[in-house]
Amino acid sequence: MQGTKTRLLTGNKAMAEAIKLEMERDPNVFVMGEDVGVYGGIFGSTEGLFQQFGSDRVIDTPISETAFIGAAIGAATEGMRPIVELMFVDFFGVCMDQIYNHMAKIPYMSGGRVKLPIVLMTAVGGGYSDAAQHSQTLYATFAHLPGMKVVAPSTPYDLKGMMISAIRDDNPVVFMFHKTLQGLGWMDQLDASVGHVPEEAYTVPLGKANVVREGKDITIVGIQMTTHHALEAAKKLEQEGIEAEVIDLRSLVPLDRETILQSIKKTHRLLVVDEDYLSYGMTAEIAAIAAEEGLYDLEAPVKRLAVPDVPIPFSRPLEQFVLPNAEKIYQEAVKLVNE
Amino acid sequence: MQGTKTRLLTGNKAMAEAIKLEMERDPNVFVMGEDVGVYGGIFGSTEGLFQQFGSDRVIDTPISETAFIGAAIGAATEGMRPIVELMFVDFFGVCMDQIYNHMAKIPYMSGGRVKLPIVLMTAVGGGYSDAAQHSQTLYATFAHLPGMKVVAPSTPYDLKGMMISAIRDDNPVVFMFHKTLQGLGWMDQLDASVGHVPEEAYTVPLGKANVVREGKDITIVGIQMTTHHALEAAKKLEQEGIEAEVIDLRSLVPLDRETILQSIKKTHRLLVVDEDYLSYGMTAEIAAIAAEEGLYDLEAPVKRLAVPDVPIPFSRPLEQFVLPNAEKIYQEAVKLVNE
Amino acid sequence: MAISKNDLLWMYENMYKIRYYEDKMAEAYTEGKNPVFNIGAGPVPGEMHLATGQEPAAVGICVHLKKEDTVTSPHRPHHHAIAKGVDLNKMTAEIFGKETGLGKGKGGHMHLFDPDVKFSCGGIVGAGIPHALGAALAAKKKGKDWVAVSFIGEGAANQGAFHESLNMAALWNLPLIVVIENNQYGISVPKTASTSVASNDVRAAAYGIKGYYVKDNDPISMYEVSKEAVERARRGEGPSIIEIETYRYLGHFQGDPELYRDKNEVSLLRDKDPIIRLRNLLISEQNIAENDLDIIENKAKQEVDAAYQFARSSNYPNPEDALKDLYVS
Amino acid sequence: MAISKNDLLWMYENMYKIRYYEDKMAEAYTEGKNPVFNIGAGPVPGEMHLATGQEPAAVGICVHLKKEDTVTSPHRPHHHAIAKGVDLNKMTAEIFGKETGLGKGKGGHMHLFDPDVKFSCGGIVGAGIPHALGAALAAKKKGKDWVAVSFIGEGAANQGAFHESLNMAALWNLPLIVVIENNQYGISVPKTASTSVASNDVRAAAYGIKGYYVKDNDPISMYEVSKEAVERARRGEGPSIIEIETYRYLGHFQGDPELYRDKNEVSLLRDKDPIIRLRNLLISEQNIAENDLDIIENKAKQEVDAAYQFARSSNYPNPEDALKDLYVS
Ligand SMILES: Cc1ncc(C[n+]2csc(CCOP(=O)(O)OP(=O)(O)O)c2C)c(N)n1
Ligand SMILES: Cc1ncc(C[n+]2csc(CCOP(=O)(O)OP(=O)(O)O)c2C)c(N)n1
Ligand SMILES: [Mg+2]
Ligand SMILES: [Mg+2]
Repeated sequence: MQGTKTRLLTGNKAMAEAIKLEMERDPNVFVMGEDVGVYGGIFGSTEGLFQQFGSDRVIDTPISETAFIGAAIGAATEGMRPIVELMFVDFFGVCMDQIYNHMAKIPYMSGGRVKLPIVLMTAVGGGYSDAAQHSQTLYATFAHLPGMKVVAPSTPYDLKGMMISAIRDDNPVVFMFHKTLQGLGWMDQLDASVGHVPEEAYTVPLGKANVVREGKDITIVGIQMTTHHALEAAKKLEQEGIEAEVIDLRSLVPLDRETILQSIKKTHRLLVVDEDYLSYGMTAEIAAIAAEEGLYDLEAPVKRLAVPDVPIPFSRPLEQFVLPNAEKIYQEAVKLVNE
Repeated sequence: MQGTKTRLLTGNKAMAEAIKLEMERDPNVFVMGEDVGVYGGIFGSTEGLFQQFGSDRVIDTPISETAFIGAAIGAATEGMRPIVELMFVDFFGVCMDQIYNHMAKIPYMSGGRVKLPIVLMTAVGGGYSDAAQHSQTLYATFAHLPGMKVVAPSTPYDLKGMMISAIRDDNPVVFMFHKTLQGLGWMDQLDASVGHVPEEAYTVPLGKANVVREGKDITIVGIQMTTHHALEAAKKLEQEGIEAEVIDLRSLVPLDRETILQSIKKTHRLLVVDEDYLSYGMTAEIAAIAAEEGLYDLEAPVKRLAVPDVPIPFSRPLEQFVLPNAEKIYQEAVKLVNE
Repeated sequence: MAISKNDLLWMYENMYKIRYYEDKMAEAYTEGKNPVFNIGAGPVPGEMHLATGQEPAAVGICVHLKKEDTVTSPHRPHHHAIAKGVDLNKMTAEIFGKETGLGKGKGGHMHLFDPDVKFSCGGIVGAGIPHALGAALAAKKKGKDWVAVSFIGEGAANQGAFHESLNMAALWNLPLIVVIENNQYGISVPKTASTSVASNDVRAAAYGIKGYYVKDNDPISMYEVSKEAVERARRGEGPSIIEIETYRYLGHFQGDPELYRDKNEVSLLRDKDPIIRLRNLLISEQNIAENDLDIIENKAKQEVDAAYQFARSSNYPNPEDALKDLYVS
Repeated sequence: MAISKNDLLWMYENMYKIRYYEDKMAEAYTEGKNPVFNIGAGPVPGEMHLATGQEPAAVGICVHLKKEDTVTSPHRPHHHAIAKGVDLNKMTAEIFGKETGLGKGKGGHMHLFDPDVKFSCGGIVGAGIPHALGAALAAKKKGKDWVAVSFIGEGAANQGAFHESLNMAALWNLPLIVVIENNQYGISVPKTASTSVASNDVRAAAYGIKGYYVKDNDPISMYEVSKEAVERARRGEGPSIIEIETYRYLGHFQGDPELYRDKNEVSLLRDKDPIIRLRNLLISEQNIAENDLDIIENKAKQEVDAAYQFARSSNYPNPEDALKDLYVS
């Protein structure tokens, strides 16, 4: 995208712009969900769309996730390309059957005869005291179940480019956006939630990890917030003479094993950081890949840092204790390099 | 339990006997679910209970999983000890909110003030052509989410002893029983689905793995069917002079890391076998533990064998291709030992 | 209401075809499972839910449907599939797990998808209703007069998806018709032990829509109320619920010990079989010659026999094909 | 219906207390969020759903409840908690995230659990109904005359849990009362855009149970229908649905830009405020002296002030305590 005109956009505006461009391009694309209309999405994912496209194509639904996500399946079967929003990923339990038994499996069960070009977008993440039922990422919960692509971009550039890819993809894509990276006025203001975004439509491939910082001493794998924490930690590590390579996973499914294995070959040390629960999570999968395919490259045990298998507690000191952050990453990285 | 009177029982009868004994012992225990009454549970988990205890304590429900699993939470809050059956684990998607946002989290969110002594029992597993929506194990889907104990016994002895432990536990326990290990007359007849079971009540602790075969050359970790496949493979390996140690995980949460790590220390080689999906699954967690805490004990890469990230297909040759079995384990073990 | 002879004959032919299909399936299912029944054995392994006895529900409404209309069906799908015109060869091949099947053997009997005639089914109770809702939404968006029919059992009417979908269909005035086949049981649980009202058509009041009730497993009454419901939906007058009193002659699935019902319940039901009743009516009231019916029956049999032949003679998929079709491209 | 002076005064006191509590919470919530609003900042971080204006729903039924009766509540729980008699100190401490809170700071404002008075709430729309169903089942099993009341918003009545729970409660004739607070919106979506019927009491027909409708946010009418519903439930006459027309004066959550409604909608509502109406009625029809009401109000204020004081002066939990309470033992 070199040489094209860019503006600084927040994450949410980048996402909404992607949807807008695709809706202009393809009349079969429409949006459905709770408060996606006048409100513009609780986390701004559909900002401005209702005003441009009206209630026929940007549809507020009742609080009936099973029905409207299931309806996306039925509409997709009819050649539409629905984008549905599950307001918080934490609500998946009321509608997971439609997502994983139907959306994810129908293409396979039909021997590829039924295409379901659906984007299920959903807000993830904590850190602002929204407690146990509104703060999860649940990356692995979705990534474990085959049939859906599961992506989780970390920058406005990727939010736009991967959303466009997701909409154009003929397969169901679970598109997780991190609340704190939306750049909303009413949350923590992070530099990372604003970025240069080209005006026109462009795609970022689904399924490619991104080496966001090169280094030779240790590989740190993160996703969304933990990528940004890792980058911050890397700066501090640099001052100690430690060169960390930071990989932004971006996509949980398909998973870019190659980029991770290449990096381990170079650094010989692996730290995986996740805002999801520790056990049976993303850190386990990445560590397992290292143990299976990169074992001889490792010069120290793999280290995993994630939410220590408790629900997200409400009170700030408790929540901060369970969430990964730059300081914790820094500490672990130093230990690992000295191992 | 040495010296007590035992009989040969099938898995389902062992389970049902555990429930019966606990219902006799504690009037607060009751059973609720679809076809748990006259039918005795589609997979025989409640055989004979309706006849003994009547419809007040063995309750057939409408096909309303959200309502009746949620009702178990409300009843448990009132001091009851409900056992609820989710007929197939594959149906979790219609009621997961009650399971993981409420049952699993309320004890924590209430600071331990609310106890939820609930057993959620559910049938898992494939191999008999029941296709994509009725053949899964979903071990990791449950194990990833904190707040529930998640167990999956492999023998009639453990089915009874762990069911009694689960009922007496003051925490929510997800009790997965494998259809093929129930010893039902209308499924494959496996030796493993029948076993010696003492008449009286006894407990087997939740959270302890079981070394079901000792060996020094390779550690094979399995659970339910894959444990039995591993034992079969171990016999064949023995003929080649390879001594496999086989660990029956039995409990996914809590996870007995110690037993696994001890075994790796001895054998230096690890093969993990799972009937669940490969990625972000049980094999990942066990491999990650090895990479994190047992790396220096490993003399070869960890190997994982599981369902290769596709839904379970219907047709027999397809299904057999994706499921692990003794032969595949044998092959992988030979490769690993020669690595 | 006057029903055309054509429609009557269409219904008769399809009821006959369904019955013959299911009888044949019941037989095929036992192959390889004798003398010891094993659900996973034989040319047709896995669960098998047959619809013998429930033909009126399927034909009474599908006679009003065209190819562009959508049908979603539950775990007991054969009668709906046949009435909707699903390719019988490919459907049967799928049930036998063959590569020529609708889903190349990946789906099986509970997972039949034929986009050519907009038919789908699935094994999760109630889950097909939202899919039909979505098809109805698409029809409205496209400005077409297409309707979507979702068949469910009476047990499914207590699943949350039922409520959510009907509320949305009513709210958006969509051409959705939910047909509830009240065959009296959800597996072993009788309707009185699952449902707080005598019949689900009264639940239409909860959505401000039309509710219809069809007594006595009667294809003619089913035809009549369905005609009204379908025409209303096509005219943009919104969704409706039809409950039909029907009967399953066989167990919930093949192999069901059926200890929950009286042994002679079914023989009483068979005495008033709707296919025989319709046959008699065609002869006595429509002056159709027995011989003409024989011709129809023979044609149906031949078609079904050919489908079984096609299925049996087709190849199994290659084992490695299990890894294909996860994603389309 | 004659209402005792005691009950009227109890309702007034509790409405006043709730209103004062919520006003104070609205203020506390802004602390640390000025001049730039940041949802995660200040002594009360996270989402905050206040019930200002919705007091009649809570007091009109809780006045009929005893300690042994169960109440489940949604994401907007303070008015129900106060009316049910939840420990005000511990509740407020929980909302401030302190170790003295009901859940030791782990739960927060949407997750208040006080087993002593059988109160619970939660952040998932509709999810509390099954919990109340279970409590009602337990009451019946124990042979007690206890009832279970589940409060939900009108938006929640379109969630599957509503349907499933009411069917089961009706089927088993359980003492469950679902109170639907129709405050006209589910976040930004007006009831007309979410609900296919004008009011949810008509949905009682879908379960063969009683449905009641309370107009105009009126505590007295709420008292009356609730009395009947609670007494029926206690007598074993089964479940019911009560919908009350009510209003939320504030945004869905604090910080809601409220672009979806007219700016003067709320001021019109405040003009007919139910607390003022009840106060006037107490004075004019019950001959209560203004002074006596002042005393009641002051007592309520003091109690609330003390609770906030308790919360503010309590300690935060130790960070490592996050790892405790996953399991009870
Ligand atoms: C959500 C869900 N719960 C339970 C089941 C298991 N199950 C399959 S069919 C069935 C009974 C369905 O009864 P009904 O809807 O009346 O249909 P029928 O079988 O009588 O045709 C049940 C409980 C399921 N498949 N999905
Ligand atoms: C299952 C689920 N879906 C969506 C949400 C997000 N959400 C929280 S409150 C709310 C609106 C609820 O409306 P209503 O039931 O009318 O209650 P009110 O907020 O008006 O009191 C929504 C959509 C949720 N918490 N749970
Ligand atoms: Mg039925
Ligand atoms: Mg509302």
